[in-house]
Amino acid sequence: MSYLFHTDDDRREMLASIGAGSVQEIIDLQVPDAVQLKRPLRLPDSTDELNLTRELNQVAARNASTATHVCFLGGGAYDHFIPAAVDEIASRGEYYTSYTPYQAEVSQGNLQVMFEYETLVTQLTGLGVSNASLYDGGSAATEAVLMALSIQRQRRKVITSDVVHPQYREILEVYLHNIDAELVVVASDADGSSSTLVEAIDENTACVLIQSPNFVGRVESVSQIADAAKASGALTIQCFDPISLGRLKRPGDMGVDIAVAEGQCLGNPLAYGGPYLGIMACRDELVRRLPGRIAGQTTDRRGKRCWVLTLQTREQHIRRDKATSNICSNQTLLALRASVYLSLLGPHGLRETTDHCVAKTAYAKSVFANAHRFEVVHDTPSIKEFVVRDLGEAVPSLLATAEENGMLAGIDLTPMTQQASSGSSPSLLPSQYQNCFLVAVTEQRTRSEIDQLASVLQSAPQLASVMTDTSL
Amino acid sequence: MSYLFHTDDDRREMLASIGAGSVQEIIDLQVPDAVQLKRPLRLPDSTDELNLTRELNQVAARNASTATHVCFLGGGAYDHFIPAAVDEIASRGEYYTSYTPYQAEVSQGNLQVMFEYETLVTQLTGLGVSNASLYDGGSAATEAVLMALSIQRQRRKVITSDVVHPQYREILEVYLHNIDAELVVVASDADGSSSTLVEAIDENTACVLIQSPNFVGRVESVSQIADAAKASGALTIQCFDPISLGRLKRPGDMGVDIAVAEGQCLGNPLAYGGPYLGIMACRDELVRRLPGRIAGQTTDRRGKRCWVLTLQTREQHIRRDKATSNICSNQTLLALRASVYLSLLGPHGLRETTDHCVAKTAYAKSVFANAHRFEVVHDTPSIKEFVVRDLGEAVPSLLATAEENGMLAGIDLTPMTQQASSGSSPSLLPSQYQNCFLVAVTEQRTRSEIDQLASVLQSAPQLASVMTDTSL
Amino acid sequence: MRNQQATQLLFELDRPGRRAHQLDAPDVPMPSIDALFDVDDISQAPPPLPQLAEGDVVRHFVGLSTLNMSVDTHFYPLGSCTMKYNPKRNERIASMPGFASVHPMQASSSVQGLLKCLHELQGMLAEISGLPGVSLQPAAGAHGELTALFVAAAYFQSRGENRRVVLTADSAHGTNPASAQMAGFETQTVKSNADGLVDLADLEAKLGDDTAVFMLTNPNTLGLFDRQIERINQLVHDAGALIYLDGANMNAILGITRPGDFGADLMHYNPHKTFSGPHGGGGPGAGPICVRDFLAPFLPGPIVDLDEESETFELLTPEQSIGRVRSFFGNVGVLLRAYIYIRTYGGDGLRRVSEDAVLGANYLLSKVRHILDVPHGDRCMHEFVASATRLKKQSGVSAMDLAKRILDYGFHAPTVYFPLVVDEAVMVEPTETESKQTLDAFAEALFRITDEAGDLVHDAPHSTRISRPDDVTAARKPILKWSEAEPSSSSDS
Amino acid sequence: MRNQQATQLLFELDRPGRRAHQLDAPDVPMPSIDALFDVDDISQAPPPLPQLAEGDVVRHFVGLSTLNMSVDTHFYPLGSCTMKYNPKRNERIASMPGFASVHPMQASSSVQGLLKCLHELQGMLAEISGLPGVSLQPAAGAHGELTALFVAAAYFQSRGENRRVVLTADSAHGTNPASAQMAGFETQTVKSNADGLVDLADLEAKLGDDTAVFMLTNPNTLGLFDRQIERINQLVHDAGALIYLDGANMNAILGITRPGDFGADLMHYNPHKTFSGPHGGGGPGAGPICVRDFLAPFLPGPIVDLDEESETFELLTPEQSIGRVRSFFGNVGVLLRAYIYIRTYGGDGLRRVSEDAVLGANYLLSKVRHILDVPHGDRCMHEFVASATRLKKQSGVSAMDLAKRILDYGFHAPTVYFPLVVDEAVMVEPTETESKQTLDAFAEALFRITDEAGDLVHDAPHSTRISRPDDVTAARKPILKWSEAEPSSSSDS
Ligand SMILES: Cc1ncc(COP(=O)(O)O)c(C=O)c1O
Ligand SMILES: Cc1ncc(COP(=O)(O)O)c(C=O)c1O
Repeated sequence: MSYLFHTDDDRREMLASIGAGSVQEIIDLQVPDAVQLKRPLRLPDSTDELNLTRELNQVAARNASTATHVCFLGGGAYDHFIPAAVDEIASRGEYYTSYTPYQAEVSQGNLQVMFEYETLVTQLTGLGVSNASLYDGGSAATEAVLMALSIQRQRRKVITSDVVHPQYREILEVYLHNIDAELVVVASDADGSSSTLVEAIDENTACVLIQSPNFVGRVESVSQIADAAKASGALTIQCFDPISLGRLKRPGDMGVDIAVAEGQCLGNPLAYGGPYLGIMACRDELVRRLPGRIAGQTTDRRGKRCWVLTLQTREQHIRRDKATSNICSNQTLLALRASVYLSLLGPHGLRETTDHCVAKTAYAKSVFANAHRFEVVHDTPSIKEFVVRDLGEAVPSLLATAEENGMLAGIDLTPMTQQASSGSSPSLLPSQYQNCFLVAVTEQRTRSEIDQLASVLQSAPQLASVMTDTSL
Repeated sequence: MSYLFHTDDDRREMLASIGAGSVQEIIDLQVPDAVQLKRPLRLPDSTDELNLTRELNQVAARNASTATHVCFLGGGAYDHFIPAAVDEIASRGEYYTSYTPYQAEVSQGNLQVMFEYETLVTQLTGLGVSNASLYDGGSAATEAVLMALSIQRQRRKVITSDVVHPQYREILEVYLHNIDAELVVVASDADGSSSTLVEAIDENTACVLIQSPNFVGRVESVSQIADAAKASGALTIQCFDPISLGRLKRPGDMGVDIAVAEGQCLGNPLAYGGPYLGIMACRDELVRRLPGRIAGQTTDRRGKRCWVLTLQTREQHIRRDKATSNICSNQTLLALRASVYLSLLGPHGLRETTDHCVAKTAYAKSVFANAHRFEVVHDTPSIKEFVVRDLGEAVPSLLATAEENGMLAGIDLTPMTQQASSGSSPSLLPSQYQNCFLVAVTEQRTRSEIDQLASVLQSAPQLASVMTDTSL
Repeated sequence: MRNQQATQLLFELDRPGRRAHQLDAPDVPMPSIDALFDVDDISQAPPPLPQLAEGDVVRHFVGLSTLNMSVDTHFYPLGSCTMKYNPKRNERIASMPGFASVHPMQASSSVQGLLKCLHELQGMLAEISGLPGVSLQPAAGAHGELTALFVAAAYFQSRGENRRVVLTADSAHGTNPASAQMAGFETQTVKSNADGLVDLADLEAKLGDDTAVFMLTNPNTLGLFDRQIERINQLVHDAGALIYLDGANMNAILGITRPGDFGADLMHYNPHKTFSGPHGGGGPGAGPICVRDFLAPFLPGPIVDLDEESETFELLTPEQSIGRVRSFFGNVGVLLRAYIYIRTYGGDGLRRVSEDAVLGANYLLSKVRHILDVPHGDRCMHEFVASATRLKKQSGVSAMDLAKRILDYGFHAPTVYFPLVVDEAVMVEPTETESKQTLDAFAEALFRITDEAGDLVHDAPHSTRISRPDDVTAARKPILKWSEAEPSSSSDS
Repeated sequence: MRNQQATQLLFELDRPGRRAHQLDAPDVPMPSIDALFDVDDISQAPPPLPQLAEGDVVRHFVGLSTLNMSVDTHFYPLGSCTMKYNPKRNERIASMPGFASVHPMQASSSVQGLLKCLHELQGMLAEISGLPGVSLQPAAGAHGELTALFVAAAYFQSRGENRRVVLTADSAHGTNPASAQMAGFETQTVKSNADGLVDLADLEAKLGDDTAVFMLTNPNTLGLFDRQIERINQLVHDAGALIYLDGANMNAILGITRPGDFGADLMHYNPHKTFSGPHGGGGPGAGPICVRDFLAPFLPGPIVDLDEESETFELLTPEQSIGRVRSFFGNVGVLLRAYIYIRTYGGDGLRRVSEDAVLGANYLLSKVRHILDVPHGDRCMHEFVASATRLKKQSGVSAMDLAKRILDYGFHAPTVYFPLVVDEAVMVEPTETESKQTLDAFAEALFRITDEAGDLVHDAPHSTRISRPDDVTAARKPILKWSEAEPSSSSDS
């Protein structure tokens, strides 16, 4: 049956060796009768491979996807191209059906990949050390804050900005809620500067958590913030976009102490939000407080170079309640994919990818800027994401129209400006983003797709009547 | 560029080692200037992976396929289910990027697979020996005839029937055209018996080539034909359908000397006709005349069991113009897929698959039999294929209607009844199959698909007006 | 025959000027980067990633893969990890673009197929656990523990109860105390008794007004189902605390007994273990949690809800939700595999899975107890823990030595030195997807090893590319990334 | 660490009652098989295939795969086989359902996308060869040879010429004479001269009224482009015969020179070599042929034709077609990969491919000629043939020994003992997708081997699972299938 091995003969022989009459007998010895389930589980009947494949193929076909729709959605997950070699390598059973390399001798493949991944992340970030992965970008940001709090035991304030990814801030609130720490969400400056944020940093500030490019696609003045933080003894944590680093300065080169990122963009499928890849790197000196597994280099008994899990005294299986984090299973397979992806791109491929994003985003902005109905909210340059205001004040119907026309046009920001987060900040996003949507343009988008997007959106039903150019 | 490795530095260093100024200089030494191409090749510009994947994805989407249409097409290629494990195993680079196992020590994987494949084919056919694959079912049938002719040097006649796959007979004609042999195509008996065929066998007959189930889906009286052939010293060659052998008698158990088959049905994709898998097995005594590679068991210098290519003196690389065939590259990867497929099915899975085909085909026949417009031409039982006559005499429009409704309904037989083959027979199929189409029903089809097929076809435009049941 | 060159470090294969992935010129104008961005924000050179050809990359990573043992290649009886066969249909189906290429910010209306699966999965997990509230959000087992503890904290806060202590078992996985600490609780450890079960006296002593949660693993990490479960249940609930079930060992009890029926109030699943989502070399996993109805209002969002009227699936966040514990919905790819797995087996099939897992473990135990001491009896659920203590005394062969030597026989090692309550622990979990022949061969290998010369075993493994790496130096003088300065590999032979 | 158990023969893993692939009950009534079919036609038991679990099957075949060397894992300089990198995008694209799941009997109107690609490919192959008539039908190079010879025969028959002889070179691949024989011709061999090129005198002597075709490999199997090509061209055509070009070595001359321009009338390609369609462990390949315009009417059908007016692609069979040489269209999966490959490189890129192939071969030659004799000079095209004759005399190390020993260094062996015109031939084709570092390491290994002790080399390989199988017994007492009687494997250690 399905994947079981034992034939009736096997079962008989095995029970004989055990000296039991039945498996039930073994169970009865341990599981009190009163708590045994006396009925079959109420689940759908078993289904064979043919029927299940057929059925789920039909179910899958009911979802819009990048295979059926042109995707301009971003907000932390992006429709970047995944080279075929990434899929082929990651689908090798030796990778995806193995587990944490507890036995280094028969896990040198995974361990070397982890070590290479860590090195690639340090090359990418300009920081000294990386772990082997965390769950995703959002939880990585939170782990970075917890790490900063544990380094800065005397400081209890965490400062962040209202244009850091709203979901990341939601996570942070949950994690900080039960521990002794204060979360301060600073309103972003309209001009894109960071003066309000910088002013909020004080003696009690453990860390400043920023995102650059931030949630609304603007590049933050990271160096300035990091300098200010350092001046008052706080740590700087930056959420970065790996793809932006073909052009933008690396976190480590701007004074950032801990850099975190969502690594989905590095060769990992969108998969409705997961599994994704939490990237985390930090300055060398902070390594003993880094959460998560780390592979390191050593030599074997014959002096041969090899790799092992190391600095395990940080981890839960050794330190239990004194560990830097509770993480056990992580996202190794996605770190592998990211490593293959970065190896294929190299410095020049990464730069080309950034440049394509920049060029196509700039083009898309110009198209929106020229459309009567729309306003590009910020005039600062973008890597791949920007906010558009619908002067027609009908973002939902506009997105619905786009979807009918085979496009996923953007993320409606209005709900986030209204939704009260459970924590300190009154809403997840500043109210200026009402009637706005967030558009992401990756290297996969084409000119004609962008043109079509604008023209389809232009024609969608609207609530407010849009002023003409001349009336401005 | 694309898959090239050498950097400009590499090229310089390499040329220095060679002692040449340029690659052109090396070429000029050998290729006369007059025959050098002095212009660039007129080919489309190079295209990057992203653009090519995108473009060809769109091109692929312009084809109807089993992913978009319900497939009732057969005629030698069938829409059987392919378990996921087949794809996963066959996509391992160690299999698909290796070549013929010339170095046995580093090819034991492929060699053992070949040996296992050969064993599986003998288990399937009931014959003593199998080769490692031929190009496809059609060329395998022809190779079998050539083999029989070379065994029976004094006999020059090849007898076959007009319900053997028309394309197989076309191939045969081409191959026999230039050599000293006579092809006799016997008209099939209307009652499905084989008396005419049996009568045609004479002292000069080298072999009889039959197909069972034949092209029109009928099971032939193989034993009877084989007995008659044997009685007059001729060899019997049967084209069989591997999937039918969950129920039908094996060729070897019916006195067949050489069995050939199209192995596409065993876990290989339809792929518009190729690459497919030519299966060939024969009685032990005939092995020295078998075409194609053969893996055999032996021991290595330490006495360990292992596998090698053997009986190579049959082959072109040793015997050149005395070889049993010219085949070199064969269809190993498809033989691997067939081996995985048969291993997954086992005897019971194969029988279940046959039974599902039989049941669904019987159901489909009953549905067609009940539709006014149609007639099921033969009342003999089918494994998975049968012929339907359109009393409306409008097969092409009927198939077109079906296609518009997402179904590939069947193969129009009318053209084959008209098309003159280049050889001896007047047409590729008997004229009784005019206004008929061939329907295949695999285990993948569902009752509702079959019902829908019949109802869509029933409603298609027709030429002749169809009599009602009562008027019959 | 190994290709040593291709598996040098990526950075050693680097050759400036080599390219793999390249993009043609864009079909829009290329703006000047320098003009567009603030000069302070941009860097002159891209990051110093290695420069490789596509053939380099493929040969490198394919080559490295063959240095791993894995379920697809080896028996992998790693206790507590449930290394069962990973069905290929799961991979194929979860990779369909309609599942794998869906953006997390799409409108619910555009992902009804996917939400249907996830909604059904919620129901299945509730049925299997006997606990009706389900959140699919957590990214792994440990994350599930943490999330459930956040839920427990919110629950007690909503009742104005100040319960600050979480009790964990001494045989518990390290994630239990670590999660409790991260969730802001104090932790205390409850001892195991001589039978390897919860020491009831110790539990009773430690339970109090301030106890929020008792984290129980049942079957526990010794592979034993705690017969005292009803009493534990009573004690904990009488103290006003909740029982958390670490569901890592659910493979033993599917359809046999349900956490909700034996007293658990909250639990997590490890679908990458129980439901065959592969382990990915360390992850991804998932850690969906199930809770009693009164805890459900505190679950993180989003949760999939079926609007019966419109027959559409919507995402909801419960009223009193703690919030969210990660970005987006959850590890959907892993959850889908769990869904496919459950659909494949159905209810009866899942019970059969557990029965065969129990059968396999007891069969192997019946062989191994003639070779090694098995301190906690001759019956177990899905796994058992042997001890190499006697062997170590007699012949100096430790649990570690055993683990290393078994690799030479072509088996992955069991988990060793866990749980901490067994000295020289050797924790064996065969799973239901291994044949009797394999179990026999494994027992035979263990037996042979106990007969082998000490040196042979101490120096093992002998058949692997490397043997006994120096962990101490690795930790004392950590080398955590490649750098040009590091001495390059001494080449293999 | 190798798992020996899983790679026993499938038949040894057989356990009656085990199941992998299973079908649920059909959704239509199940007729009685006995009632439906004639009792003489059906068998009581299904074929005695092995009974296995899915986990058995996967572990078995995954395990076996790791016993192969392959391009994805190793440098594979197998001369005459062009073992270049197999692009992963080719695999991905060719597997799209719109290509891989198309039935061969579908109406042309329903496969316009596919036919467009195949039509373009016909044009590309014509342009690269300089020969306008193209048939994509043949299944491999040898099949292409045979098909082209059928075409030549039909052409001469149409002219009433009775030409019954095909000339092949002594350095030619075995498929050339074998194909000629199968096509009904008599074969005669033309000698090579001291330079490894066609012996013009011998060619001239053998050309006559009855010569139909001279089969030429150019560059030839020694890796040399025949400088005398213009003269050959003249001689053969003056005799009224045709020149067939064995295109196995096209990787040397893409965009550099075209067969049609240097005199060939017919040729085949090996897309699995030149255009990176992978080799599949022995196949599938494809063997499209190109011919001059006057031969095109005889090509087998179907051929893809573009109806300019309706802009639709149709399948045509030429008026005087020989017929067909296989079922259906051809090895479409392989052809598509060739198409993708050509699209990836474009025209300039293909020329670059050949230049780098020539560069790599000459570079390796410049190193190897200090180690082994290379009888035919210090320049070559895409491959070269060294000889171990001197080495064998000096130290008893034969070409075979070299080939076996190089495996221990992690390289696949070159082709040995082919072409027949070189004694102790070692035929090396590095291809353009190998790095200078790899070529250096290979030369270094060869050099080391020539310095090694004779025994070490004679007994090589030492690092493989088996070494030096007994071919003689294999052929004398053939065991061509497993049977219960055969002694089972002596287990590996
Ligand atoms: C008993 C037990 N609890 C919890 C966990 C943690 O689960 P995860 O690794 O999915 O975070 C594990 C995993 O190894 C475990 O074995
Ligand atoms: C020179 C030469 N000609 C012809 C062939 C035959 O090609 P195929 O194996 O594709 O039939 C080969 C293949 O090895 C070859 O090397």
